[in-house]
Amino acid sequence: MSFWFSLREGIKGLGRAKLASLITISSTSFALFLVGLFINFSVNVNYLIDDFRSRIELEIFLEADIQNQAGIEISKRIAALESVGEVTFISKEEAAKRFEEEFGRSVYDVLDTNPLPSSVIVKMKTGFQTLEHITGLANKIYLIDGVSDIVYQRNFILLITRYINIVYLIGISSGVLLIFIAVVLLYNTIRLTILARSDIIEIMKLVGATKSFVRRPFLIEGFIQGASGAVISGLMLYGLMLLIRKFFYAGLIDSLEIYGSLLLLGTVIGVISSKLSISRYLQEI
Amino acid sequence: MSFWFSLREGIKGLGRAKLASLITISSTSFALFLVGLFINFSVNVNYLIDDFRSRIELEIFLEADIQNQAGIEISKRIAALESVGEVTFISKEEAAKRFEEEFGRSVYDVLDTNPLPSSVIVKMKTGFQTLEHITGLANKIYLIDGVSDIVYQRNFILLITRYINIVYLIGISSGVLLIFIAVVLLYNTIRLTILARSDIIEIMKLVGATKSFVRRPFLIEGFIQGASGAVISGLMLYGLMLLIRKFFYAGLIDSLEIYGSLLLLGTVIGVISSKLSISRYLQEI
Amino acid sequence: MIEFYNVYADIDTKIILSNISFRLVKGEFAYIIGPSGAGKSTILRMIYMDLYPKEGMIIIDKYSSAKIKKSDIPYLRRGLGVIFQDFKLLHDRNVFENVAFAMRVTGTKTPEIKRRVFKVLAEVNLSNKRNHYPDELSGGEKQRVAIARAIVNKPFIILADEPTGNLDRANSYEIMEILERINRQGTAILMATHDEHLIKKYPHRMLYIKNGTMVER
Amino acid sequence: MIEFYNVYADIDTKIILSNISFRLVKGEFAYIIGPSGAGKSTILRMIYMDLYPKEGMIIIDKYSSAKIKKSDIPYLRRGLGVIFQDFKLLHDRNVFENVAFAMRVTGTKTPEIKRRVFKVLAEVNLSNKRNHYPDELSGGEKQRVAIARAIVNKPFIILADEPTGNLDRANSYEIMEILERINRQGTAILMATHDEHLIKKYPHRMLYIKNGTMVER
Ligand SMILES: Nc1ncnc2c1ncn2[C@@H]1O[C@H](COP(=O)(O)OP(=O)(O)OP(=O)(O)O)[C@@H](O)[C@H]1O
Ligand SMILES: Nc1ncnc2c1ncn2[C@@H]1O[C@H](COP(=O)(O)OP(=O)(O)OP(=O)(O)O)[C@@H](O)[C@H]1O
Ligand SMILES: [Mg+2]
Ligand SMILES: [Mg+2]
Repeated sequence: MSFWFSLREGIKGLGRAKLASLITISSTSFALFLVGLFINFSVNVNYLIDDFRSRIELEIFLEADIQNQAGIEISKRIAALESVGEVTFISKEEAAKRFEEEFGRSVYDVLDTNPLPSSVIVKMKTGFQTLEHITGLANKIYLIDGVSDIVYQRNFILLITRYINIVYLIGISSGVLLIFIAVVLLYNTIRLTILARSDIIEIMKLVGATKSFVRRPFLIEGFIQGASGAVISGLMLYGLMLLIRKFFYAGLIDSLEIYGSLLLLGTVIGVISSKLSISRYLQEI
Repeated sequence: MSFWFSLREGIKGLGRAKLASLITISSTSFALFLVGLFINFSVNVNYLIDDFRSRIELEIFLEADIQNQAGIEISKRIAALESVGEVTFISKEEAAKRFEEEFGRSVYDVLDTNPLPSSVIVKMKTGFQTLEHITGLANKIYLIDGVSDIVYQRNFILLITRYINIVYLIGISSGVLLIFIAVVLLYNTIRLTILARSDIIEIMKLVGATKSFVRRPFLIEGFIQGASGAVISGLMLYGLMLLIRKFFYAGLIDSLEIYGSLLLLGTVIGVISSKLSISRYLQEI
Repeated sequence: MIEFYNVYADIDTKIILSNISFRLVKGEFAYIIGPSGAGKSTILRMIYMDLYPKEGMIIIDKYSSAKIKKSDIPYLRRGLGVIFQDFKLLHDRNVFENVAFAMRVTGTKTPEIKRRVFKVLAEVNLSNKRNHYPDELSGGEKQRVAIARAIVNKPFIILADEPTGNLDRANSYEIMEILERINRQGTAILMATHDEHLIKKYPHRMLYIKNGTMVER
Repeated sequence: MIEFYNVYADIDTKIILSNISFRLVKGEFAYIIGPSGAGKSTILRMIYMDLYPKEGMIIIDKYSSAKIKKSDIPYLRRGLGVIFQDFKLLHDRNVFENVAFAMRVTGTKTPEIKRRVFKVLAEVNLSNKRNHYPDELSGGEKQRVAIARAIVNKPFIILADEPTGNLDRANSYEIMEILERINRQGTAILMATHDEHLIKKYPHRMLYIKNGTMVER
């Protein structure tokens, strides 16, 4: 009962139940394609969210009498604090420019001197973009001499933090659900193909085949079906990615890991489903 | 060859191929559950996007010497324009308040009079929240006496318009793809169950059964399998919606239409798949 | 009623029967005999038009192999009672339903079906097995179900392929008596068999097939 | 070598065989006869342990029905050559592979398998059908494949359930000659049959089953 015999039998088995094998492979490809698409989508959304998050910032207004030199000193002290990422100093002159952009008039239209304070814009370090860290940091910055006020989009941050969690929750649970459903559908499919061959299994046993002798070619068949389904799904996914990148969104990312997971998932489902399905017919006397 | 006989046969057929029927029904429920979940998700995202869109607004700054009374007049003229929704007048006093909120200092700290202009905030009517309509409206408003400047978040609107299109595109194509894949998987499943019974079909023909006599019970079986799968998927979906509404997001919407579509989809797939699958065995002599 | 005119049959390019001609008239009883693999079942298959002749023509009742439409084949078959060599029972239905099925296809009403099915099951000694499934029957019992199904519709001809192959002497005689009785009532019978003993005990016309051709004996 | 001690058999609570006792010694040839549905196949099923006795004990070779482990059953079966009444051919493999399968399970090397399979196919007159699938065979040809598979492994006993039911006289004699020859070489044979003619021509011990019990004749 060599491995090579089982392998040959497994491959031949695909030919013997040609239609059923093709059906199984096509179901596997489509189901895994869906899973792959989802994983890919999640990876990209994740990437976008990270991008979004990196835009979270604090605006620290300095006392009106702080001159640029002192302001830069302060911004250096801020930069030295834990959890602080990029720090930008906005001088009084830059503040004036921003005013004009925002309100459509120059401050110098009404005044001779610039009443706007200078400020420091702080981005959080990656991984510290939560409301907690931001509040903590703000409290520390308040203690610095020369800081008059700290403004950050509390609501925006709250919103993003909450939405990120929802998005993650939705993503992970849909992912788990989708994979679960794909597994159930493929298991069902393979079970049906083996159910249709239960008479053959019965005869094999009557002729003196041991359980493992009967089982092994089916496992190999399941393996091949799962793997070919996965490869086809991978090709479909890759093709779709190319198209999307070309025509819609060049920034789309995908990775070898996604294709690897599909292959792993496909073969595992194929083998396990075959094993479980065939065991039902090997149990009896 | 009465309808009732076929109906009885169809129902009995489920019992005769019990395991296969259960497998088919379970596959149908899971596949349709996925589809239902997706539809539901889309409906909710759609709802959120509409909410987002309704926040698009133009800020119209008036000449600095326009007093509140004249400003209100102008805002009334604006309100009369086509494609304009809600209109809010911001007096000079309110503008001062906003300045303080935004810059952390009062305008009265440095000046005795308020240099900020009054303004009018305009929301677009539903259905007119596109960049085109907004630009068109802005051009008309510019012609009104007393208007000095119009500010709107051109980039934000561009972004939202483009993203909405992408979200719609992703949504619709994933939906079509998902439904297509569900259909393929269920068709495959039903084909396998009928493939396993091709010998029975062959014998029926040899005993003098006409094609339609053979076919009809299978169609009814397909109908029942599809419908029961759909009902189960509907129950699962409804249960999940209840849970989500209770624990995560009370604003979740769902509608009878979603459940109706699932039922329709399930029965159509069941019947059509059975019909197509069985036809293969009815073709030969 | 059954007429073969210079019929040739092949399967996958292999010629199985050459130049077969014979007639079977209404109410006749004939045996087809010949060695294993000679083509006896093939002749029967052509009669129920599961296989078309490669050349020549076959006329069954009012249908001709040259002109019959596929949609007419079920109606042709309803006039025949076929006992298949491998029984061809519906393995997902019990004995009663297997026999009844041949009547259901003709749209017979249920009470009439019940009456007839019970009657023929009694004739083949299977009344007590009517709720069994084919898997739960012995070889001979399956064969008797196949016989019951073939005769239940009172066909104008019975095609019996080795109908006693799995039956003991006593059962074989009973089946032959049933066939003889049906035959006396006007039903034609064409029976493929190896059982020379039966042929001797119930002598009828014999069509002998060997090397792809047919001779009368 | 085969010993039945007060064996009772039932299927689904229905008693089929009561208090059966008999021995078959090495190299013996015996017929099991009895009417259709008597339980002949059931006895054979108990020998290849597809069915356990409800009461009593069966000893086959070195295995006892009371103590055998499920995992030993394949090894028991490899010592038996079973000709099933319904052939039980693997419909997705051709004739060669069907016969070879019985040798593959024992791990025989391919050249040896080829040699043996060609030899037994020649013995049953099927050399020219070795690439056919079971669907492409006549009833008698299927039966001969089943016979070939049963004898290919040179089992210590052959269980033959109606091995000539689908065969014409000439083929039946050939099969009987094969079985006789194998038997003379020391293989025991237990054969269920209805063919009284064969029994007369090849007389051996007879085990007669009726109404669930067995008598020697
Ligand atoms: N599908 C097929 N493909 C190839 N050859 C076939 C096919 N079907 C039948 N044959 C061959 O045709 C020949 C005639 O078969 P048929 O079943 O008519 O024989 P038969 O006279 O009924 O034999 P038996 O008494 O053994 O039943 C056989 O040799 C068989 O191998
Ligand atoms: N799974 C089952 N369920 C119920 N009854 C069964 C089952 N299997 C067999 N039987 C019954 O057991 C009895 C003996 O069957 P068996 O196959 O041993 O008969 P046999 O002597 O081989 O008959 P034959 O000569 O017709 O082949 C039959 O009456 C049959 O109906
Ligand atoms: Mg035949
Ligand atoms: Mg038997």
